[in-house]
Amino acid sequence: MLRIECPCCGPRDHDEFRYGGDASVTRPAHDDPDPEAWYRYVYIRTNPAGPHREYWQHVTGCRQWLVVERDTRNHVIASVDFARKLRARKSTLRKSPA
Amino acid sequence: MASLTSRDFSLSVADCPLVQIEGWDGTLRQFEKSVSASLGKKLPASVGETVHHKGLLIIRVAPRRLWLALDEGTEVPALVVDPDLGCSVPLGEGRARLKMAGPDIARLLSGRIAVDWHAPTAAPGRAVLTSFHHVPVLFLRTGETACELIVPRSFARSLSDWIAGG
Amino acid sequence: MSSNRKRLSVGGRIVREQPVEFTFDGRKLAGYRGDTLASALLANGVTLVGRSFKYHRPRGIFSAGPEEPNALVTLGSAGRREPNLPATTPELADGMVVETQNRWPSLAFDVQSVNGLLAPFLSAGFYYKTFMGPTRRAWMFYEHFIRKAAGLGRAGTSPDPDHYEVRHAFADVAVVGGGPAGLSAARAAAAAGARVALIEQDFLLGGQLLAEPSDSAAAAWLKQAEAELERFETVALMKRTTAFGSYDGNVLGLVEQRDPTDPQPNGETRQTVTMLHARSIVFATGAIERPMVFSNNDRPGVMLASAARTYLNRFAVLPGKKIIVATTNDGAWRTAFDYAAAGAEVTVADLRAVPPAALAAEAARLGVVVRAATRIVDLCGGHAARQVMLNGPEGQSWTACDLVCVSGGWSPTVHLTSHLGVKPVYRDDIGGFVPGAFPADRFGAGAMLGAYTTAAAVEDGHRAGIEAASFCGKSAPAPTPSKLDLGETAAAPHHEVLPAGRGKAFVDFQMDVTTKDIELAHREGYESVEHLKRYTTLGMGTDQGKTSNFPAIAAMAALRNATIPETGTTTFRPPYTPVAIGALAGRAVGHHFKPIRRTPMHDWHMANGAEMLEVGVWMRPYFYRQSGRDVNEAHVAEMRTVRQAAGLMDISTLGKIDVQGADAAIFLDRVYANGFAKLAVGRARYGVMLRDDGIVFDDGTTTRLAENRFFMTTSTAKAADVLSRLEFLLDTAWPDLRVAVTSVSDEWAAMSVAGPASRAILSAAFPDLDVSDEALPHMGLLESEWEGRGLRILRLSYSGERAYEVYVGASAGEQLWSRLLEAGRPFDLKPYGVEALGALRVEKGHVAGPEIDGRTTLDDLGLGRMVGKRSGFVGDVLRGRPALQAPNRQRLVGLECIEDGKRLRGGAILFLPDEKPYGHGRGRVTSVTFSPERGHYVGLALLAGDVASEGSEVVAVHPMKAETVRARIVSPVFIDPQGERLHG
Amino acid sequence: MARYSAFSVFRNALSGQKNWQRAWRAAEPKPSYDVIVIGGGGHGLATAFYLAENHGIRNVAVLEKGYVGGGNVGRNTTVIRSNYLLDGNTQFYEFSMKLWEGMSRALNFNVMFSQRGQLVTAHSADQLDGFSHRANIMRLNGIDADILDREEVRRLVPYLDFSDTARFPIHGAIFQGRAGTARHDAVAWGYARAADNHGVDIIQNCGVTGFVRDGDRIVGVETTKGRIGAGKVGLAVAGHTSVLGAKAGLELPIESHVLQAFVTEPLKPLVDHVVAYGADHFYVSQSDKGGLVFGGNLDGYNSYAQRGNLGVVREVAEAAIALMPCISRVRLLRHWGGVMDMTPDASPIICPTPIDGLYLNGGWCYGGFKATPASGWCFAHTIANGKPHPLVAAYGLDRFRTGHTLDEAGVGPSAWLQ
Ligand SMILES: Cc1cc2nc3c(=O)[nH]c(=O)nc-3n(C[C@H](O)[C@H](O)[C@H](O)COP(=O)(O)OP(=O)(O)OC[C@H]3O[C@@H](n4cnc5c(N)ncnc54)[C@H](O)[C@@H]3O)c2cc1C
Ligand SMILES: NC(=O)c1ccc[n+]([C@@H]2O[C@H](COP(=O)([O-])OP(=O)(O)OC[C@H]3O[C@@H](n4cnc5c(N)ncnc54)[C@H](O)[C@@H]3O)[C@@H](O)[C@H]2O)c1
Ligand SMILES: Cc1cc2nc3c(=O)[nH]c(=O)nc-3n(C[C@H](O)[C@H](O)[C@H](O)COP(=O)(O)O)c2cc1C
Ligand SMILES: [Zn+2]
Repeated sequence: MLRIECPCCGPRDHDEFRYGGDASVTRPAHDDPDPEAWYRYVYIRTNPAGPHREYWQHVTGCRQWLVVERDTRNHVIASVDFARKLRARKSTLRKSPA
Repeated sequence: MASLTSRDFSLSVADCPLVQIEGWDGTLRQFEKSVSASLGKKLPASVGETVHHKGLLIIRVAPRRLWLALDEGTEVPALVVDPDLGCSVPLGEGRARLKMAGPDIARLLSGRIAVDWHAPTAAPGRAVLTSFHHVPVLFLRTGETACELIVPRSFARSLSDWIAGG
Repeated sequence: MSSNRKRLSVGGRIVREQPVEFTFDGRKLAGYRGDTLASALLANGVTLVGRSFKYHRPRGIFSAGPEEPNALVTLGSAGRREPNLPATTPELADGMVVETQNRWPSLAFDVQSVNGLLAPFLSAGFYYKTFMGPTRRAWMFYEHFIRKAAGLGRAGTSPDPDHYEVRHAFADVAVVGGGPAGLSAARAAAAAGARVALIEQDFLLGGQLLAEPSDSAAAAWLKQAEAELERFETVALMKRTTAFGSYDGNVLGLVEQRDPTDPQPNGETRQTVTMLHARSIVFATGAIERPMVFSNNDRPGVMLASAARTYLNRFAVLPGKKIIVATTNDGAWRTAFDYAAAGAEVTVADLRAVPPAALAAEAARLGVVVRAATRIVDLCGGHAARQVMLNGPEGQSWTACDLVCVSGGWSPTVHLTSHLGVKPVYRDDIGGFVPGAFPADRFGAGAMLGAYTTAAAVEDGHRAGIEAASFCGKSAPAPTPSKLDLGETAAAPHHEVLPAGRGKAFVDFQMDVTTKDIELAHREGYESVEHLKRYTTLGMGTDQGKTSNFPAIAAMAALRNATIPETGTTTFRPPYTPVAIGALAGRAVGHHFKPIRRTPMHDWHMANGAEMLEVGVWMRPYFYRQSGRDVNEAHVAEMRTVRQAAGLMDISTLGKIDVQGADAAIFLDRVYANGFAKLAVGRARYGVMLRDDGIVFDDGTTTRLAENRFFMTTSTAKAADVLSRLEFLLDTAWPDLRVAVTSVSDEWAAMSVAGPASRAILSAAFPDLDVSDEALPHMGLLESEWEGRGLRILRLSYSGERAYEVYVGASAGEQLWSRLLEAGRPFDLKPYGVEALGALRVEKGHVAGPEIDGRTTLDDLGLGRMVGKRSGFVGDVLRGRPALQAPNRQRLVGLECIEDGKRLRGGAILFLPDEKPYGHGRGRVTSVTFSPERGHYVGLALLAGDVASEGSEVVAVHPMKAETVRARIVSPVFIDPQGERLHG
Repeated sequence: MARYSAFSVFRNALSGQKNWQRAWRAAEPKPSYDVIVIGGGGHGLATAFYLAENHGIRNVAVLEKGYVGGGNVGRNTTVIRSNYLLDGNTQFYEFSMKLWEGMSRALNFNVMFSQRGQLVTAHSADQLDGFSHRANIMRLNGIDADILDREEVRRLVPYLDFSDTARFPIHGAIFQGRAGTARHDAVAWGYARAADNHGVDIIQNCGVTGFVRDGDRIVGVETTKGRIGAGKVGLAVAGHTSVLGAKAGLELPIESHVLQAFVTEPLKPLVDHVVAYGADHFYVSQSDKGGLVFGGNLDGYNSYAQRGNLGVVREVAEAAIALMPCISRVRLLRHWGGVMDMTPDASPIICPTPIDGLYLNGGWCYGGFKATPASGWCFAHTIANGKPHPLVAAYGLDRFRTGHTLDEAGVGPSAWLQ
C-alpha cells in the first residue's frame, strides 16, 4: 500500500484516498473562453517517469484535497501538502507586483 | 440492528445527535474565538483531538471543521455561527453510534479498521477518521478497552453485522 | 508405534505422548504431534509421494520446507479440498485426509508415466511447433487433451465452509524469520525499546537450529532466546505466519495458519491475512539449499542434505541407513556426521579436490567414507534410491544406498527484499545472490546476507536489530549480544559444472525441466533467463523455482559462456509461498462482499411485500408483490395508481448535499450548466452538471433554502462523485470562494408522493400545514418540523403528475412513510418501486442513466436551451468542439411502436425503413415502457439528428430477439405535453 | 527458416533436438534502416512482420530495450474478444479477431489461440439491456454474440455463485463464442521469428534514448547501442509512449497506470471459458498449464513500476470469491503488474504524428493484446503509405481536440474526478 501522510490525519493507506491525477496542470479560470487552454488542461499530460505532483483527496478522512509529490518509478513519496495552501501561495505569488 | 453482549465483548447501537460547524478559510482564528466563547471552552487544536465539555464532545474532524457530538439527554447548544466567519449543519439524523467494549476489543477492531490501538493518536479521548469496509467512519477511543464508531446511518446495520460477525 | 518403523526411539522435537492419526490415499497412518505431514510419511517409510507435472515421474520428499518441488498432495475433501500442498509444510493434525495427485489410476501405477517414454518428443516448447493443422480450429481439438494432461491437483467445486480474517497490525520493527539471526534481531530491537513483530512461517522458532540435535548447545540457546522474547510484552511472536509479500509503505502481507491443535483464539478462522505496517523491517529469511544435477536426480530417496539432517534431528526419523552425501561445500558434512552418529553407513562425495582437513578428521573419527573430487553422475532406483554412480579419482562405479543427501550450495532467500523491484546482486565469495541496496528503513541479517555460520548469523542479527530499532528512534542501551558458535565453517563453495550424463538430469523437478531443455532453449535463442523461464516453464511451478533457479542460471551462464551476474535472475514476485484466495478475501464474502446500504424505510419495505433490487450498494424496492404477479404486471399497476390516484416512492437514495456560504450562488452558477444565481429563496430548480470535456455529468434539483444556503440533490449513482468534484473545485480551483459543501444524504429520509391525489394526501397528513398551490406552487418549498425533526416539502415532479418530494429527519422516515400511507388510504395511495418510477419518467420523456451514458451532450438530450447565452460554467468551452456540435449527432427522440402485437425494446438499433440493417445504424432505443395511457409500447431513443424528424418512420432492429419493429418518431413527452397534470 | 510441423518435431526428437536453429537471429544494429520500429512487444513485432509481409519493406529493425516480449505482451491476461460498441472500434477489433483465427498458420508458430468463448455476467434487467445493445451492434456488424438468461449461464458455468447469499445475483450474461485466449509469449516469439525470416533485424537490449533530427524531420534514433539511421520511425512502446514522445517533442494525452495480473497454482481443468464479473472488477480464464489467470481494476495512480499494491490484490480476491466461491482454497501463486498507456477515452492512437518521419502506435490501455495483429497490420500500412489505414481512421491524435472521442465506457477523461 502507498502510505500517504495526510498533513492533518497522519499516515494512512492510500485506499482511504481518492486519486485526482496530475496536479501540475493549471485549470484555466472558470470564464476563460480559450478552447486550447481547456484542451491542454483536460487532455495533455507530461506523465513523467520520475517525480510527479498529483492530487489525492483524503476522502474517508478529513476530505481535504492534497498535493502529493511521488516518484512514479518506485512510488516513493517526497512531500504532501494541502492543495489549498499551495494554491494560496501560488495566487499570492501571482498577485505580487512584477 | 445487530447488538450483542457476551462475556468478552459488547456492542450496542445508539443515535448520534451531532452538529457540524465549519469556519471559512482566512478568518479561522476569529471563528474559533467566537465559537469557543459561546461554548465556554477552548476548541481542540488539531484534527483527531477532542474536548469534552458539559455533555458535549467537540471533535476536530478537518482543519476548519468541528463536530459537536451530544451525550444522551443533553440539549443541542444554542450556538449561532456568524455567517461571515463560518456555518453549521446538523448531522444528528444521519449517523449512528456503535459502542463497543471488551478485553479482546483491540484484536477485534484490527479486523475491521486500520487504526493502531496502541498509538498515541488512538489513545483514550482521541478520534480517528478512517474507513471501515469502504465506508467513512469516525473512531472514538473512549477507554482502555472501549471505543465507539460513528457511522453513516444507511450503513449502520451492515457494519454492525460485520462487527458482530454476522 | 509399530508403523513408525523409521522413527528413532529417542530425540527430536515430536511429542511422543501425542500420537496423531491421518490417512494417505486411504491408508491409515500415524505420526506424532510436532510432525509435519512429510516427517510422518518418512517415519512410516513412505518414499513415493507424488508424480511430476509433465512426465509423471515418481517423486518423493526432497526438502523439509516450503521450497519443496516434489511432494505435492491434496488435503481434505468437498468444500475443504485443498490441492497442491507441499507435504513438508502442514503440521500433522488428527484426521488429516491426504490424497496424492496427478496420477491415474494410482500413485504406484500411473498410466501417464508413459509420457516419460515420449519424452524425446515432449521437449521444451514442442507445442509451439505443432498442433497447427489440419484446420484453423485444430488447436481447439488438441487443447482439450493438453489441458487434461496439464495441471496438478483438482480444485473443489463447492463453497468453502471455513472462515478467514483480514486484519491490520502495527509495529516499530518487523523481523521476518525466526532463525538465529531473526531471534537475536528481535531480542536486540525489543531491548532497545521497540515494538517488535517476529514473523516465522514454521510452527517452531529456530530456523536451521531445528536441524541441530535436540540436546545440543544450539537447542539450549534457542530455548533461552525464546524464553527471553516471551518475557517482552512489546514482542509479538507470530508463528505459523508467512510474510508472503513486501509492499510499498513498509507494509508486509502476512498469512497465519490457525494452530490445528488448539481452536483458540478465534478458532473458527482457518487463516488470517495481516497487513503489517512496520516502521522498519529486518529480513532474516535465511537461505535455501540447492540440489545437485545428475541423471535421475529427481528420484525418491534424493534429499537436500540440510533436510535430511532436519528429519533426523528435529523429527527423529532415520529415512536411510546407507547414505551418500554429495556436496560442494562444508555444510552437508554435518549431515554425514549426524547420520553416522545415528548408526548409518555414510559416504561423503565432495566435489572439491581437498575438503577441509578438520572435516576429514571428524569423518575419519566417525567412520565416514570420504571421496574427494567426486560427484554423482547417475542414480538407479524407481520408487526409492537403490544405487548411485560415483565418478572421481577412483574412477566410476555404482555404490548401493537408500538415501542420497545433496548440497549444491545455498541460495540466500532474497524474495521479499526483491519485491519492490530491487534486483539482487551476485557475490562471488559465497556463490549466490544477496539483496540489492536496502532503503533506509529496511535491514537484512544472517544467511540471507551470506552469513552462513550460526555464530555470524547471531551476531549479524543483533546488529540489524539495533539498527532497525534506532531507525524508529528506539535506542535504549542494548544488551550484550548473545553468542552461539557451533564450530561451523563455511568455505567458499565449489561451482558445479553440469554433467552431460545419460538419462534425465533435472534442474526444475516440479516442471520437469532437464539440462537438455536448457540446452535446447539456448540453441533456439531463448537465452535470456526470462526467455529460458518462459520457454521451458522453469521456475514457474508452485515452488517458484526456490531450489531450481540458481542451477538453471548457472547452466545458462555456462552455455552462453557468460558470468552468472551477466546472466542475472528472473524477477521475484509475491507471494513468497502461495496464499489461498479466500484468505485474501477475508470476511468480505457472500452478502458482505460489499456493504449493504439501507434506506430509513428499508424494514417497512421488507415487511410489506417489496421485491428488493441491488442498485449500486443500495437496496431499493423493485416492485411490490401485492401490485402484481411479476415485475411486468406489478409495475404497470403501480404506474396506473400514480396516474389515477397517488403513489408513494422511497427516494432516500438520492445524493443530498448542503451548500452554504456567501459565494454559494456564484459557485452553483459555475458548476451547473444552467443558472442558479437568480433562483429565488424558497424555490427549486432542475440543474445539469457537465464534465470538463463538455459531456453531461449528472443532473438533479437544487433548492435555495436561504440567501446563502442551498439544498442540492444528485442522482443515486453519482452522489459521491459529485461531492468530491465540488470539493475538488473549491480546494484546487476556487479556494477564494466562501462555500462549504457537506453530504447530508444520510440525514434525510426522502419520499415522493405523486399523483392527482397527492395534495389532498399531504393536507390530510399534515393538517396544520398549508399545502395549497398558493403556499406551495410548482417548484416551491415548504419548510417545517414534524415530530421534532426537520421537514422539507418540495413540489417537484418526475412522473409528470402533481407530485411532492417530502424530506424528513432520517430517524422519523419510516414513521412519516406510514403516516402518509395511512392518510392516503382513502385516496388509494399505494407504494411503488423503481421499475414503475423508471417507466413513468419514460412516459414523461425525462432522461436518466440510459440516456446520460457519459457520451451525450446537453443538446443531444434536448436540454441545450437550459443554457441559453450563459458561459463560464464547467464544461462550457469544450462542449463547443466541432464534433459535439455536429448536426448529425444522435439526439433524444420519442418512439412509438406502430405495429400491433409488437413491442419496442431497449438496446434495439435504429435504421431507416429502406436501409439494409447492417453496421451501427442511425441510433438506438435507450429506454422503453408499456404506456398504460397510450395502450402500447413507447420508448426514448438517441437518433441521428439529420434523420430525426418527428412523424417519419424508423425500424428498430433487435437481433438478440430476432425482432424488427416499425416505429414512428414522436416527441419524447408521451403524456401531458402541456404539463397540465403538474397542477391537476 | 526451417518450418515447424509435427514431422519436424518428430525428426528432431530422433536427432536429440540437436538440429533446431535459433527462432530469430541475434542481430546487431546496421548503420541505418528504411524503417525502425521502437518496441519489441506484440505491436512492434507485428508491425515489422507486416511491413515485410504486406508492403515488401524488409530493411527493418525492431529495437527492444529489454528482451522481446518482456513488456505488456508478456504480462497480460490474454483475453481476446471483439465485442466493441462504437463505430470504429467494432470493425477494428473484429478484423483483429479474424487475423487471430489464422495467426498460428500465418506465422508457422502455434500461438494456441483458444476460442473457448467469453461471457460477462449481468446483474440486473437494465444491465442486460445494455448488453443487448452491445450484442445487437455486434450481430449487425457480422460478429457472433449471444445473450444468456440466468439458467443458461448456470448450465454453462455452474460453479459461479447462484446461491441466495450472492451479494449481486446473476441475472444473465452476454456471450461471444469466438472470443478466447492465446499464449501471450508465443505471439511475441512467433512474430519475431516470422519477421526475422523476412530479414527484419530484431535487436534486444537496445533501448532508444533519443531521436536524431534533420530540421524538423526525424532521421534516426540514439540508442544504448549507438546511433542508428532511419527513413521512418514507428513508436510502439505501450506504457512508455509518453517518455519517448517527450524526447521527440510530442505532447500526448496519455497517462501511465499500473494494472495487476494474477495466476494460481496449476489445477486440472475447472474454468473452460473466459468469465468476467459484471458487478465488479474481476475476470478469469485458465491457462493451458492449469493456472487460473485473472485480473481486476487498475491500481489507480500513475506508475511506471510494473508492480501493484496489496489493496487491489485483496479487492480482486474479494470479487473472485463473490463470483466463484469454490476457489476460496485455491492458492494465488504469483501476481505482477504492467504499465498501461491510458488515453482519456480508453481507445488507442495509431497515426502519423505532427513530426515528419515519426509514426505513433499507443494508448492501448488494458485492451491491446487482442489488437496485436490488427494494430501491426494497420500501423505497417500507415507507416508504408504515410497515411492511416481506413480501419484506424478514428484513432487519430486530433480527436481530443475535435471531440471525436471513442469512449466505450462513457467515463470520460480523468475518470477519478467524475
Ligand atoms: C496486467 C495486464 C493485463 C492485460 N490484459 C489484457 C487482456 O486480457 N486483453 C488484451 O487485449 N489486452 C490486455 N492488456 C493490454 C495489453 O497487454 C497491451 O495493450 C499490449 O500488450 C500493448 O502492446 P505491446 O504488446 O506492443 O506492448 P509491450 O509488450 O509493452 O511492448 C512495448 C515494448 O517497448 C519496449 N520499450 C519501452 N521503451 C523503450 C525504449 N526506450 N527503447 C526500446 N524499447 C522500449 C518495452 O520494453 C516493451 O517490450 C493487459 C495488460 C496488462 C499489463
Ligand atoms: N551449512 C551451510 O553452509 C549453511 C548455509 C546457510 C545457512 N546455514 C545455517 O542457517 C542459519 C542461518 O541463520 P538465519 O537465521 O540467517 O537463517 P535460518 O534459515 O536459520 O532462519 C530463517 C528463518 O526464516 C524463516 N522464513 C524465511 N522466509 C520467511 C517468510 N517469508 N515468512 C516467514 N518466515 C520466513 C524460515 O522459516 C526460517 O525459520 C545458521 O544456523 C547457519 O548455520 C548454514
Ligand atoms: C497468461 C499468463 C500465465 C502465467 N502463468 C504463470 C505460471 O503458471 N507460473 C508462474 O510462475 N508465472 C506465470 N505467469 C507470470 C509470469 O511468471 C510473470 O510474472 C509475468 O509474465 C510478468 O513478468 P515478470 O514477473 O518477470 O515481471 C503467467 C503470466 C501470464 C501473462
Ligand atoms: Zn486527512
